[in-house]
Amino acid sequence: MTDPAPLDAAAARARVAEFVAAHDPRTTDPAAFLGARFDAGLAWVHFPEGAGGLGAPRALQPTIDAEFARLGAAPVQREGLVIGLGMAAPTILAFGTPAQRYRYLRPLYTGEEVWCQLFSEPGAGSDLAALGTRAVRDGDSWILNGQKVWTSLAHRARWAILIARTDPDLPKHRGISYFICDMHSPGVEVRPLRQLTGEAEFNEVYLTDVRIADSQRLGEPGEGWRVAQTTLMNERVSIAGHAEPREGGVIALVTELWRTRPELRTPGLHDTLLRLWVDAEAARLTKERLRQQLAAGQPGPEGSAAKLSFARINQEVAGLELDLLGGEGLTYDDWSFRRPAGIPFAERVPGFHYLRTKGNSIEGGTSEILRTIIAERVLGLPAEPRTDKDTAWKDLPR
Amino acid sequence: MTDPAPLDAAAARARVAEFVAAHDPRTTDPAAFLGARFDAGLAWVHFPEGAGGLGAPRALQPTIDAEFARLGAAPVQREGLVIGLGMAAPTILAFGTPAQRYRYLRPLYTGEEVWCQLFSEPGAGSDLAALGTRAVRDGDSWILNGQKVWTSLAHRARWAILIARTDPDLPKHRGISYFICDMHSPGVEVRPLRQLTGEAEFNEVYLTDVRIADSQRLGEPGEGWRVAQTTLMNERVSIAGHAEPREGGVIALVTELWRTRPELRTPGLHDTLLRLWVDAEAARLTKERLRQQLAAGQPGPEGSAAKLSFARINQEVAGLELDLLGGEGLTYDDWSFRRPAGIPFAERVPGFHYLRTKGNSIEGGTSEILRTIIAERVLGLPAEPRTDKDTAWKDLPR
Amino acid sequence: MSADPVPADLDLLYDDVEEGLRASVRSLLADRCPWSAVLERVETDAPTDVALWKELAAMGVAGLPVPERLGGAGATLRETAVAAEELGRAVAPVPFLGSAVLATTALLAAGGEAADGALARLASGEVSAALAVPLATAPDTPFPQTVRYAPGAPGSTSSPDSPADGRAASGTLTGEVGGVADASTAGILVVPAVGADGPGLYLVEADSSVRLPVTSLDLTRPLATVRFDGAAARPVATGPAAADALHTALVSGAAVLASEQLGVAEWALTTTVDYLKTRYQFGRPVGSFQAVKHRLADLWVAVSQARAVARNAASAAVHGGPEAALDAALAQAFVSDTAVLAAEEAVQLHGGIGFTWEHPTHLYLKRAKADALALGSADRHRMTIARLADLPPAQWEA
Amino acid sequence: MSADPVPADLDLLYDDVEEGLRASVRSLLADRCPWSAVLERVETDAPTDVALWKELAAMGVAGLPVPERLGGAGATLRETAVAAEELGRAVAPVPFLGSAVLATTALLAAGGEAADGALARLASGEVSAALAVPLATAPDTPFPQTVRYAPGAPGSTSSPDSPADGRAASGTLTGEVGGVADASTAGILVVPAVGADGPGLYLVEADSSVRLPVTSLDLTRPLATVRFDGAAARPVATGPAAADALHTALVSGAAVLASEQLGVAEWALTTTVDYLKTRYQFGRPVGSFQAVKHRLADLWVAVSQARAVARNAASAAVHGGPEAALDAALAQAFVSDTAVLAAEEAVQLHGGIGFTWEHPTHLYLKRAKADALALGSADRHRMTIARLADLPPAQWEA
Repeated sequence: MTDPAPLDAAAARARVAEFVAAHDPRTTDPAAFLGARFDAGLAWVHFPEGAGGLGAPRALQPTIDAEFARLGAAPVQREGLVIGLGMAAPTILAFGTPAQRYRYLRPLYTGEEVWCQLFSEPGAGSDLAALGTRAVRDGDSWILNGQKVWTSLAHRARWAILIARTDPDLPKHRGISYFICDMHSPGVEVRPLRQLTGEAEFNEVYLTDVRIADSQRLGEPGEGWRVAQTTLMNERVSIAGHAEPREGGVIALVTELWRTRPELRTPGLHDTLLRLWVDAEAARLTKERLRQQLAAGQPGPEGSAAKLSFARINQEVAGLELDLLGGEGLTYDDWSFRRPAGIPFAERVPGFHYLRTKGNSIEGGTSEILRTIIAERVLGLPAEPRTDKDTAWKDLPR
Repeated sequence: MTDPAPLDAAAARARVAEFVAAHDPRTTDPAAFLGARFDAGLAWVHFPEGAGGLGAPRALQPTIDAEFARLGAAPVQREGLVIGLGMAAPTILAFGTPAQRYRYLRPLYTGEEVWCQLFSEPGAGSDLAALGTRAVRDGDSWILNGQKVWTSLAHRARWAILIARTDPDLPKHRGISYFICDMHSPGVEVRPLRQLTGEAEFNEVYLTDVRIADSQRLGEPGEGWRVAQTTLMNERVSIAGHAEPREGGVIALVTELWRTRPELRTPGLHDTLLRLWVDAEAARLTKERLRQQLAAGQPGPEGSAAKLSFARINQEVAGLELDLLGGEGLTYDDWSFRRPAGIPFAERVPGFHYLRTKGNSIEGGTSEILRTIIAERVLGLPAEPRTDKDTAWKDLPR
Repeated sequence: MSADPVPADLDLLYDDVEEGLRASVRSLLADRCPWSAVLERVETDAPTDVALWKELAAMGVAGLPVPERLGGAGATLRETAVAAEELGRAVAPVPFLGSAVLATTALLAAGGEAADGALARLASGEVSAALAVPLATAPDTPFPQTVRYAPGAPGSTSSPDSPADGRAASGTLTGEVGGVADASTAGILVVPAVGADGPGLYLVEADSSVRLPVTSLDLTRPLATVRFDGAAARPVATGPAAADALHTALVSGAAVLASEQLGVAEWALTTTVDYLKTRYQFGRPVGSFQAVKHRLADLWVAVSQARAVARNAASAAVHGGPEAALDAALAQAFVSDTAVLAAEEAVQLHGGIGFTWEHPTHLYLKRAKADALALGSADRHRMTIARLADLPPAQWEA
Repeated sequence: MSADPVPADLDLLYDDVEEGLRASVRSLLADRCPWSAVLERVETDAPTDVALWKELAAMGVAGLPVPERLGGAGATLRETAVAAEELGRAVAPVPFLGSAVLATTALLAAGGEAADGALARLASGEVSAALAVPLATAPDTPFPQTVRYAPGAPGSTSSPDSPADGRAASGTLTGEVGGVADASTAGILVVPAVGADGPGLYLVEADSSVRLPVTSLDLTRPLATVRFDGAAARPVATGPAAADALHTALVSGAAVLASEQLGVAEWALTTTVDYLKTRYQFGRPVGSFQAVKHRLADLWVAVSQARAVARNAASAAVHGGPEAALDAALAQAFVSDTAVLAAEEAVQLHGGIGFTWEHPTHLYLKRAKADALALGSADRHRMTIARLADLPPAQWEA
C-alpha cells in the first residue's frame, strides 16, 4: 500500500474527486477513463493494488461508486459486462495467478473484452456438478469436447469461464477443473438458443476438440467445483448492490397502469395489486436491510432469498398486468426469431413481461435449488439421503 | 342367497318398504330396529348374508339408505359409531373368522357396542409402521405393552382395533399384527388428551400387560400392516358418502355472515370470500363426481384428494370468519378442560372453528402424507430413496 | 337467504358416446396435429389449419350441437366440451371456439331460417364462422356498441359482393371490432350491432369485411380486427332476442372453454409427470424429490377438480338459464387459474428446456394465459358469481 | 404520479444498545417466563403476570420512549420495538402493548402536565395503563363515540374515589368500550371520549370504572369491557389534538405490534426447525424431507422480510407523519400474515403434538391470530395503503 493510513470514506471520496479532476468524464474516452480508474485502484477497492484495487475494505466501494456518479462518471456496470464484472473478476482475483490477473482484469473492467460463462449443460442444470463436458490433458494443454447451454453473451464474448470434467473416475464434485476459454479458438461454435419469447437471448455452445493451454486453468486440477462456488456466490451477492426507491422495481408496471388507466380497475384486482405492492415493498426493504448490513460489515444470509422473492413477484406482477389489460393482453409484438434489441424491460409489451419473467425462477439457480440452499445452509436442516456423492461420475444414473 | 335373481334398485327399494312395514320406525326400539335390519341383510348390502348383507352390489347401498330415510328411519351413522361402522366393520368382514363376524358385527351396527382405533403412537404418526407397542405371545394369548394416542371414543368404547409389533427383528412393515382389544381388560388405561381448543376430544391409551386372546387376532401374525391398510382405505373412502348441496359445507359459515352482516364487508375480504366460494364449490362438485363414479361402478382416485381439499378450505374459511368479525373474533367461549358437549360444529364460536380445523390436515392422515400418496400411487412418481424398508425395526434410527 | 341450496344433480361423468368421440378426435389429432407441426405452422402466414378443420368437420366436430336436420351431429354442449378438451390437449390451431362454439351457439339461440342456413354451412365444414366480438368479452358485458346497423341495400361504399347464399341482405353494417378470434379464416361472421331499433345479431359474409390480423399472444388462436364499411348484413335476431342470443353464446362459450382449458391443464400435468420420471439430477429422477411430488399432487388435485367443474358447466349449459351462467362463471373462475398454474408449473419443472422455443410447453403456456383472459378473466367471473350467488360487494368509501 | 418515489433511507438494523436491551429482556424472560409457566398462569384468574411486569419496569421496559425527566428510558419506538419482539417471542402475559405502547404513545403525543404525571407513574412501573379502545381498532377508524364526556365534578352516580394523584378531575365520563387490552390490571385508563366540544382524550383512575373480563382468544392478552358511569376524568388533549394523539398512538401501536408479531414468527420458525431436526419418521429426520425443507425455506424468507418491514415501521414511527402511517400499515399488512403463517406451519409441521394443549405452539397460534386482528386486520391495512400510496379502489357497480 502506498497509503500508510487505512482508507476511510472521506479519504475515498477525496481520491475520487482528485481522479475526476484529472480525467474529465465529459471529455475522456470512456474506455480510457475506466482504464485509468482501474490503474488508480478505484475499480474494486478491496482488490489488491495492480488488480484494480487498493486492498481497502469492500464496504467503501458503494461510497466510491456514488461519488463517481455524483461527479458525472458513467456507471461501470453496463449491458454486456455483467458476467465479467460480477463473476469472472472475483474468481480470477481469488484463484488466478498474477499473470492471469494482469492479462484479464483490466480489459474486462474497461469493457474492451466481453466475458461469458460456460457452466450449464443440457444434462446438468440444477445438478451442475453432473456436467459431462470432457477436458483431456494433452501435454501443456487440454482438449475439450462437449456442449454448454444457457450462455448469454457467448456470441459477443472474447473469453469464457468454463468448467469441464477432467476425471470421470472420481465422484462428480471431485473430477472437475476450471478454465478460461478463448471464444475465438477453433472448435468453439456458438448457436443462438431461442426462448419462449421468440428471441434468442442465450446460446448453445458446442466445443469440438477445443484446445486450452494449461496456463488458462484457474485453480488446481480437480478443484474446479470449489472455484465455481466462488463464481456462483458472487452471482447471488451482486443482487443487493444499490438502494432502490419505493416502486422502483417491476411493481411499477402495474401501479402506473392502475393509476393511469382507471377504466381497467376491478375490485378483485385491487386486492391482488395491494398484496403485490406489499410483497414488493417487503422484498425491497429486505434488500435495503441487506445492503445496510453489508455496508456495516455484517453480511446476512438474506441474499439468497432476494432472488427467490423477486422471481415470484416479477412473475405475479407480469401476470397481473395481463389480467388488468384483458383483451389488450391477448396481443404480442413480434414472434420472429431474433436477438434482443436492447430495449429496456419496462418498455417491452406486457406479453413479453409475462413470458420473460418465467425465466427468473430458472436462470442463475432455480427457485427449488435456492430453497434447498436456504433450508440446508441457513436453517441447518439435514441433507436428503444422497447416492451421488461418493459414486464415480461415470457410474451415476442419468 | 335366498333370492335367485340379482338384486336391483327397484327390488332393493321393495325390500326396504317391506321391512319398514313390518318394523314401524316410530314405534320400534332403535337398537331393535337396527338389529332386525342387520338380520334382514339391509345393513351393508354388499356384505355376505349373516353378516348384515345380501352379497349384493355395493352401489345399491345408497339407494337402500335413501329409501330408509324416505320412510322415516333414523340414520345408521350416528355420533360415536364412526370408527365401528367406517373402519372396524369392513376390516372384520375382510379378515375376520366366521366366529368374529358373528360376535362383533351386529352389536357394532346397532350401536350397542362402541369401537375405537388404537393405531397411532407418540413416535409413530405419519410413519405409522414404526409403531413400538409390543405384543408378546404367551400360550393362547398375547401380552401387550405400549402407548397409543389420538384415540377418539376410547373412553366410551367397548372394543378397539389395534396394531402392535409382534416381531421387532423384521423390517417395520413385516413385524406387525392386528388385534381386537377389549377396552374393559385389566391394564387398559384411558386418559383424556386435551387439544388446543381446550377440550379433550381424544385420548391417550396406556396398555400395561394387557392380555388379548389369540382368537381376537385379525389376519395372520405379521400380516397386521396389510390388514391396517384395509382399515385406513375405508377411512378415506367413507368421505364421499352422500350428495351435498351448494354451500352445504363449512363455507356457509362465511357466506351467511356475509349476507346477514353487511357492516362487516370489506372489498378485500370480498375477493377472498369469492375465491373460497369457488374453491368450496369445486371441491363439492369433485366429491359429487366421485359419488357418481362410485354409483356407476367406476371408482376414481379422487377420494384421497377430497380430504386434502376440505382440510385447506375449512381452515381458510375459519380464518376468514375471524377476519370478517374483527374485534368479535378476539373472544372465545370457554377454555376449561372438558369433554366435547356434542354441539354441532357450525354452532361453536368462530375461535373454535379456527382452532379445531387446524386438526383437519393432521388427523386421519396428514396433508403431507396424502400428497405423497397421490404423487406415488396416482401419478406414479418414484418413491424417495428409503433406508427404513429393509432394516430390522429394532435397528431403525428414531 | 343462501344461493340455490339444492342444485340439480347434473351428470358429471363422460358417457360411452362421449368417450367414443374423444377417442376419434384424439386419434385424428395424434396423426395430423403433433406439437411439432403446430409449432411449424404457427410461424407461417397461415396459422390456422384449415385442412385439419375440414377433417374434423367430416367427423362431425364442426356441428356437434347442430340438429341433424341441418346436417349437424344432433348432440349437445356436453359432447362439444369433450371435443374442446381434446383440441385443448393438442393446442390444435382450428377455429373450433369461434365457429363451432361461439358462432354456432349464437345462431342456435337466435333460430330462424337465416340462422339455420348458416348453421348448415358451418356443420358441413364448407365454411367456418366467427362471432364478431373481442375474444376477451365476458358474458355479462353490455351489448357491444361499436358496429352500427342501417337498413336498406348495401350502398356504394360497401363490398360489391352480395351474400354467397344468394339471398338479399336487408341492410348494412359499419364499424370495427378488435380481437376477434378465428375471424381471418372465417367465411361467415355473426355480428352483434346496434341499429335504430336497438341491438341485433347479423350475418355477414366474411369477405365483405376487412380483416386485419393482429399478432396474438396465443400463437395457435389468431385474432383479427374486423372492419365493416357498409357490409351487406342479414338479421338473425333483433331486440331482446339478439341480446339473449349473444349472452347465451358467451355463457356457452365460457362453459365449453373451461373444457378446452382442462385439456391444456391435463397435457401440462401429464407431460411434466412423464418428464420428471425420466429426468435425472443428483443421481435420482427429479420426480422422486418430495417438494416436486407434493406440487404435482396439488396440481393433480386441482386438475381433478377442474374436470368436475368443467363437466358441471357443460351439463348446465345444455339446460341454460341463470344456473348455466353461474356454473359457467364458476368454471371460468376455477379452471382459468388451474390451467395457467398447470402451464406455469410445466415450464418451471421442466427447467431450462421448458423455457425454450423448441419445446412445446410454451404453446400451452400462451394458450392457458390467453384462455384465462378469453371470455372474461377469472376476476370478472368472480364478480358474476357475487351477483348470481347473492354475495354482494362491500360498500366502501374510497 | 407514483407514491413517494424516494423514501428516506431508514436505519433497518439493530444497534448495539438495542442488542443489549434485547439480551437483558430475553434473559429475564428465559428465567421468569418459560412457556410452561405462561400456560399454567393463563388458566388462573390472574393471567397477567404483574410481578414480571414490575421486573421489566425496573429494567426500563415500561417506559422506553418516555423522557428521562419523567423517569423513562429516554429511548425511542425503535427500542420499544426490540422489547416487543422479545416479549412476543415469549408470549409474555404482561401489559406492554396496552400500557407501554398504546397508552404511553397517546400520552406522549398529548403532552402537558397531566400526561406527564401519568407517564411518570407508568414508567416507574407503579401502575400500568390501558388505552380504552377496542383492541381491533385500526388507526384510520373514526374517533370513537361510545363514551361521552361531561364537564364538572363527578356527580352522585360516579365512583366516590377522586383521582389517586390528588388532583381534581375536570369532569366525568359515561359509556362503554368493549375488547380493551390490558385493562383489568391497569391503574390508569386513557380514554377517548366526545363531549360538547368534540373529541377529547381523558385520564381516568381505572378503579373508578367497571371492568368486566371477557374470555379472550389469545389467552396471554386479557381483554375486558370497560364501563364508565360518571367516572372522574381529567382531559389531556381536546379537539384535533386529541384525535391526533389517538391516531399517533394507534399508528405507533401498529408499528410496534409488528415487532411483537415478528417475535412470534421467529419463535414458531425456530422451534419448528429445531423439532424437525430431531423428529424421525421413515428412518430420517422429518426436516430432511424436501417438501418440508422448501416450506421452511419459504417461511424463513417471509420472516426475514418481516424483520425488515417491522424495523422500517419502527424507525418511521420515530419520525411520525404520513410516512409513519403508511409504513405501519405496510408492516401490519405483511407481518400479520407472516406471523399467522408461521404459527400455522408450526402446528402443522409438529403434527399431532402441535395440536395439543400441553405443547406451547397453541399459545403462539392464538397470539398470532389475535395480533392479526389487533389494531386492524391485514385487509384493513391494505385499504389504508391504497389511500396513502395513491392506489384508489375500483369504481364498480354492485
